[in-house]
Amino acid sequence: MTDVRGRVKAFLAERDPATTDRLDFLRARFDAGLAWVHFPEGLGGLGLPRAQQELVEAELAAAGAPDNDPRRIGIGLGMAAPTILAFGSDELKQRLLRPLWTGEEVWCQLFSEPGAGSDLAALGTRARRDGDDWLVTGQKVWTSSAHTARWAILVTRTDPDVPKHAGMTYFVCDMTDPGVEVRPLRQITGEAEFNEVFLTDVRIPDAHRLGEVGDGWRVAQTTLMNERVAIGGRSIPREGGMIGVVSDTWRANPDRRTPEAHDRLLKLWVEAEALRLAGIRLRQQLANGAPGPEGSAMKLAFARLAQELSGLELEITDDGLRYDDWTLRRPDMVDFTGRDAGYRYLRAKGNSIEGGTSEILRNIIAERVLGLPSEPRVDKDVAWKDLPK
Amino acid sequence: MTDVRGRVKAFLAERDPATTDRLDFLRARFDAGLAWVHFPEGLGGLGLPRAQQELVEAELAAAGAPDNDPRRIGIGLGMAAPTILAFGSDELKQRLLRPLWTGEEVWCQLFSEPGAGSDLAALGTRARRDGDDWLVTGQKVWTSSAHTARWAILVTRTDPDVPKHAGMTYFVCDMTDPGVEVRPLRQITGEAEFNEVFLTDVRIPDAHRLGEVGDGWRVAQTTLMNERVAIGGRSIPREGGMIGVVSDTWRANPDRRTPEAHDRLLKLWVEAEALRLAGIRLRQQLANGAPGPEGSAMKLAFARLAQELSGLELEITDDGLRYDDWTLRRPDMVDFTGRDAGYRYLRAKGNSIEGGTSEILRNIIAERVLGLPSEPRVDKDVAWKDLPK
Amino acid sequence: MSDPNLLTSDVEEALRAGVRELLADKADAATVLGRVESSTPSDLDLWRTLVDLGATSLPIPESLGGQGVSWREAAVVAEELGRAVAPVPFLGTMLATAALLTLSDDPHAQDALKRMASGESVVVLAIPLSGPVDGPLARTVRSVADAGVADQFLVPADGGLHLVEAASVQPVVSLDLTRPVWDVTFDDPGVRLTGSGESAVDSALLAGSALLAAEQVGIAEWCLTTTVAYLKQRYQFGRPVGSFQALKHRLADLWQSIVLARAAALNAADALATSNDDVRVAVAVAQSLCSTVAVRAAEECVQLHGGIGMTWEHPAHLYLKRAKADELALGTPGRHRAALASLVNLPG
Amino acid sequence: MSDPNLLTSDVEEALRAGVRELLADKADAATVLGRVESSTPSDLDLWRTLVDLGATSLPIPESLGGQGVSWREAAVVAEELGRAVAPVPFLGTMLATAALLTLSDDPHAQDALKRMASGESVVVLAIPLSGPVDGPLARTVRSVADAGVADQFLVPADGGLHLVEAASVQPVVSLDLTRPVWDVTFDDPGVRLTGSGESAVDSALLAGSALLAAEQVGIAEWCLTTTVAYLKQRYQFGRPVGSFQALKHRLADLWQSIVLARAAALNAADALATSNDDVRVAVAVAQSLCSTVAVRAAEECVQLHGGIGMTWEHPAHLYLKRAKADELALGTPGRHRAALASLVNLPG
Repeated sequence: MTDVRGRVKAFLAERDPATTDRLDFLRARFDAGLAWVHFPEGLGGLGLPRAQQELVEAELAAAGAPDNDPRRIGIGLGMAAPTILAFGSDELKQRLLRPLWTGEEVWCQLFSEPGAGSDLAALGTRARRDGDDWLVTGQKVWTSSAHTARWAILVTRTDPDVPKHAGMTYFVCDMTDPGVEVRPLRQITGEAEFNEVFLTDVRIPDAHRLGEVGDGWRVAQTTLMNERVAIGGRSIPREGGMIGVVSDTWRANPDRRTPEAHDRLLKLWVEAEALRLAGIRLRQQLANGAPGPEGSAMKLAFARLAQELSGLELEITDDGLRYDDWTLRRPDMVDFTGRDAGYRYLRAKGNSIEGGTSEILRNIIAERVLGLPSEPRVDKDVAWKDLPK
Repeated sequence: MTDVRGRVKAFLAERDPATTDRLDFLRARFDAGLAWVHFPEGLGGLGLPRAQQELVEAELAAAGAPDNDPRRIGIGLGMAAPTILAFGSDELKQRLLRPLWTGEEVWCQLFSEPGAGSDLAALGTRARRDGDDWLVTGQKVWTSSAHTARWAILVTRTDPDVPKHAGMTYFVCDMTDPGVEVRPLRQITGEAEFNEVFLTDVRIPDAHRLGEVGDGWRVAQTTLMNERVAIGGRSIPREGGMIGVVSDTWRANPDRRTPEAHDRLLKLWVEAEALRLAGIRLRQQLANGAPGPEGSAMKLAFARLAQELSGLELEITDDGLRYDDWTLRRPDMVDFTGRDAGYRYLRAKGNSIEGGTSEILRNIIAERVLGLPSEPRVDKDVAWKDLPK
Repeated sequence: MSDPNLLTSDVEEALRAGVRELLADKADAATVLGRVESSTPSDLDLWRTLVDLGATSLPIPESLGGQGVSWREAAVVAEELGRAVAPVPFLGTMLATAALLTLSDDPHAQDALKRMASGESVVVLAIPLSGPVDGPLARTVRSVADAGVADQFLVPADGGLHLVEAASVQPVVSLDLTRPVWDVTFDDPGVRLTGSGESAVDSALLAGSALLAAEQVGIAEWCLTTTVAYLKQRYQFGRPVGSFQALKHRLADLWQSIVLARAAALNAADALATSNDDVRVAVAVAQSLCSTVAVRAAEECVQLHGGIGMTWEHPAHLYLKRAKADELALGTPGRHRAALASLVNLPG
Repeated sequence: MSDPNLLTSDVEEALRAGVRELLADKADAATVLGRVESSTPSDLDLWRTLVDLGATSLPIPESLGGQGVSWREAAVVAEELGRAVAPVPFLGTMLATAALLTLSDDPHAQDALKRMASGESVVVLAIPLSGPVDGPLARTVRSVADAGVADQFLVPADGGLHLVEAASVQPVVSLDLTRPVWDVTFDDPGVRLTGSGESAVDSALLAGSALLAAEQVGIAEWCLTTTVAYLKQRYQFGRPVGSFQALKHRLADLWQSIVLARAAALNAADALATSNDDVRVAVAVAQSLCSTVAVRAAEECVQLHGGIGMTWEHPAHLYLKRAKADELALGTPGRHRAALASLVNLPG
């Protein structure tokens, strides 16, 4: 077995993180196969088990090495990269993975459409063959990072005459194409984390297709299976996250306390603690190699808790009628603790919608975890173009 | 217009309630058309608007007249009588309605089956033609009063080869037939309000059929439309019903109080009061001739409140671990205030099941009140015998 | 105790129809959203039309230029304004109206009511919309509803009510875009009105809470109706989303809650109109229930609209913000229940 | 503070499998229903088998004849007994065990533990299962769990714990058929054990609450599993009832609650086993959550079984009664949350 720790030490011996340029360091790390060790050699990895990555991260962090700011490039790392690895040509992998991992090229995801939210397979963005290229026209929505992205993963409809799951095709899309227009999508918080993306005869070379023509649904499943609640390596401390903020608000505002709010806070405190413990348990299962399906319970509970806690916070804060700022901001990511109670209340409403609504999640739990039968389906055998929309 | 009040006065002038035998009085009242004035003359009525009945009741009550104990014979009055009136032959009406109304003959309802609860139209009790009679075999369940009933209204399956709604036929069944066996059905409270009824080659003359052969579903709808939450003539006082019992328990047990239980009680008090007000409003709408669909909201809310209140009561009562009596009793009706907290807790569980589950009620509200579309149906065009069971 | 009248009369329904028609014309969602993003969030043109319709002076006696009807009618208007989240100073002026009506022996109070009825003045009660009002009031009163368009304020101080012009009215970045609040500073004691300030404020809070309950019913109904309409026309998985049973059941439950909330709100308005002994109980019941139902309706509206409900361009957020702010306004549900506890002998 | 161990070990799973197999054999639903209707509601044959398996003496040191493992293992047994609502005196004896372990310098306490481990005696802590235990105890202790099969009682009195035989043990008509309670009267002071009775009872309540949480997880899981199985095979409207989305969503939510409850219960048992400082918080969290989840699971089980769930012959009611009684036992969820408030500095 490759001695990963030894490799890291050797790598560090040649490059002092304190004196090496950040980007040079990251590129060299990729080239040394220490980006994601479970990727193949030559593509940032060493073909090792995924679990070994933790050792690499720990060693590098201990040495004060820069990281690639993984939260900022989460879509590239978590969704695009595994899909490119699984379905891309060698040329695409060589071209795309390195700048993806170093963060030099940001990625976004062109999946959701105004008419295809929970039902992704209903999407209608058309791709038509044009010689060696495809011409793509349609509208995508809820695209984070579209305004900073160099590339997108894109699912399109190539055959409207077959049932919806069968007529989709998956591409890598160049966001600098002149047919791509990105508009900020303002949310109820006042800010615009997301975008609408309008595609008008965007030209995509066939070489940028991932998977076969008509096989886009299956390729998209690979992407989505990698979009799950990230389970970090470390435990959250007690009162970590929103429960801590709200508990502190409670402690700071004795005038706003009522017995009713008190018990509500305690109930939520109990649930937040239990959710934290469930997270610890899930991580211990993962470490043990036997992860359970509890991650979906955690997403469901997290959304509900965030909503109830922030709703309560407005009642117990000094003046819940105020808001901090309605300016149209364009944040890189959600800031649940840096802003005020009103922001948390409004933003938390999205927790049960984004990344799969709580309703879809309940369907999935009922069918996949509990084994309950599915509902009668009316859309399985109908050509996409004949579906009611 | 007939002067109803005058008729009642004339009737009372001839029969002093204080000195007349109760049954004689009731029979005479029926014969005088003062039983249900909206029924035809000769069948206990005068062919008058239904609203006039209230005048009759008020006059008779003021005179101290005996009533026919309407709660005890509710199934006969509320369900059997309107169906017999709408679908029975003249002979049947003449034979059945008078003793039904006076209470001399008790009625029960043979609808639900172990395999057909919410889905009444799935029922499988078979009726086969045998000359001028029918022979009926099957099992019914949740039959109140079956052990005291002289007659039953009965829905059967006469044609298993057509879709379920089309192959049903409705009868009046003589409960003294030797093929009828009644067994008490013990509930979680320990008592047996209801029965299972086993029918084995029960012989029913074709003359006891209500409606056409195969038209039983439509006839049953007439019955069920009359089975609605009874809206009494008088308002409930504040803290009437279970909320009063639980509030008194609270007042009596200061040691058991917690801030959490306090707010829960207050929430339920508020809802009980609002439910009472909604009842007043519904009665005022009825009196105004413009009833709304709020009755179904009230049944839903009543069930939930009864369950939550009784659940709370066990926590605040002196010793919620005790029960009053597990003896197999056979009560005539539910006694929500005469027994203890544990009984209320257990019995209230039935409130969201009996007379239409809360789940079915929500379907009905969503579709009929809110106009939301129905779910895809898989059982509409399939012969009953081919349905999965 | 005889039963309250929980039906709306033909006259009340005619009033409702008039206000609703006006709002459909002048305060549709796009107009309201445009308005609240402007520098003048309150719509004084719309207000003037409501004044002319008589909708703003219903409880003021005819002798003072008002309509001389009752709080029942005012509640009808509140409900319709809630249904449209119309940005007009109704709540603030009704609070002032209720306070002034208890002091109407005072000629300054009479004069103020006259000016309010005619639309000449907008007078607002200077209390914080949320939070305790029983403490001593500072020179600056924080978070006063409708203050931005007021000419005069009724200021509780030293046990009395003072009719005052403000030294400054500072806009506050408010959670509720359609009823923003302002911080108001006073440096002139103004005119002290004859009579008890405490009982005037008490009356104002009772009337305001009853109107708020009606408003909340309007909000909840808009949210339910809009959600139902959306789910009927939105298709996913080849079916209208409104045919999915889990959503149908949630909406049925919501409708059920609104049935109860409506009865409670009507009862509070009726109790106020008939000045019956039960008004405190009626108001506490209505406020605690309707607050909760309106928030739930607005939250379900956002959730069941999916992504579109999270956007700024869809009006759902205006209702969510109003519903949540209303829940905090004039006492949270928990505080109303705590008040109820002593009224109905359910000690903690 | 390092993370608790929230996984069950292979040894613990082997213990679970052994107990579960035994209960499947000796305590299926029909057997339990028959048993609780008899004059001897506790199943002493089953108890004896559990004793022989070592499942009743897990936290007792090997030197006293016990298994010398920890409360984690006892919690596994509690969960399985809950899953079967097995009518055995586990809770009462575990309360006594926990109390005696704090007094184990006393030779009488050691002797009692030995007799309990061997199965020679059933010793039960004489406290009311529900209601305050901090008041002065009368000569008669009401509603004592498992008292009907006890040979001896541990009675808190005068600041100490006394090992006593009862003068009379009166059956009580109990809500919970599978864990009925008795009223117990004492006239003999018995043997006073050396050490603090208060801290012994305190330890007993902590251990008992943690075991109750595990039991509640077992109850909740049985209710969920049984309901899911029923709804898969029950057809209405030509479809399995379990395919109706509204029910699926409710069951998904219930499963989610059980995931959280299980983590909390495991944490309480682990905290107890490792005697860590956090045990009071862990127990309060687990008890308040698991109580509520078990009741909800049992209530949903009855409701979603429709009529059949309301019958005496279906076992659902045994679980409903146990879940509700467990909610009252050793402190309601509200009382546990009130205790938590001071532990985590969230004053009311």
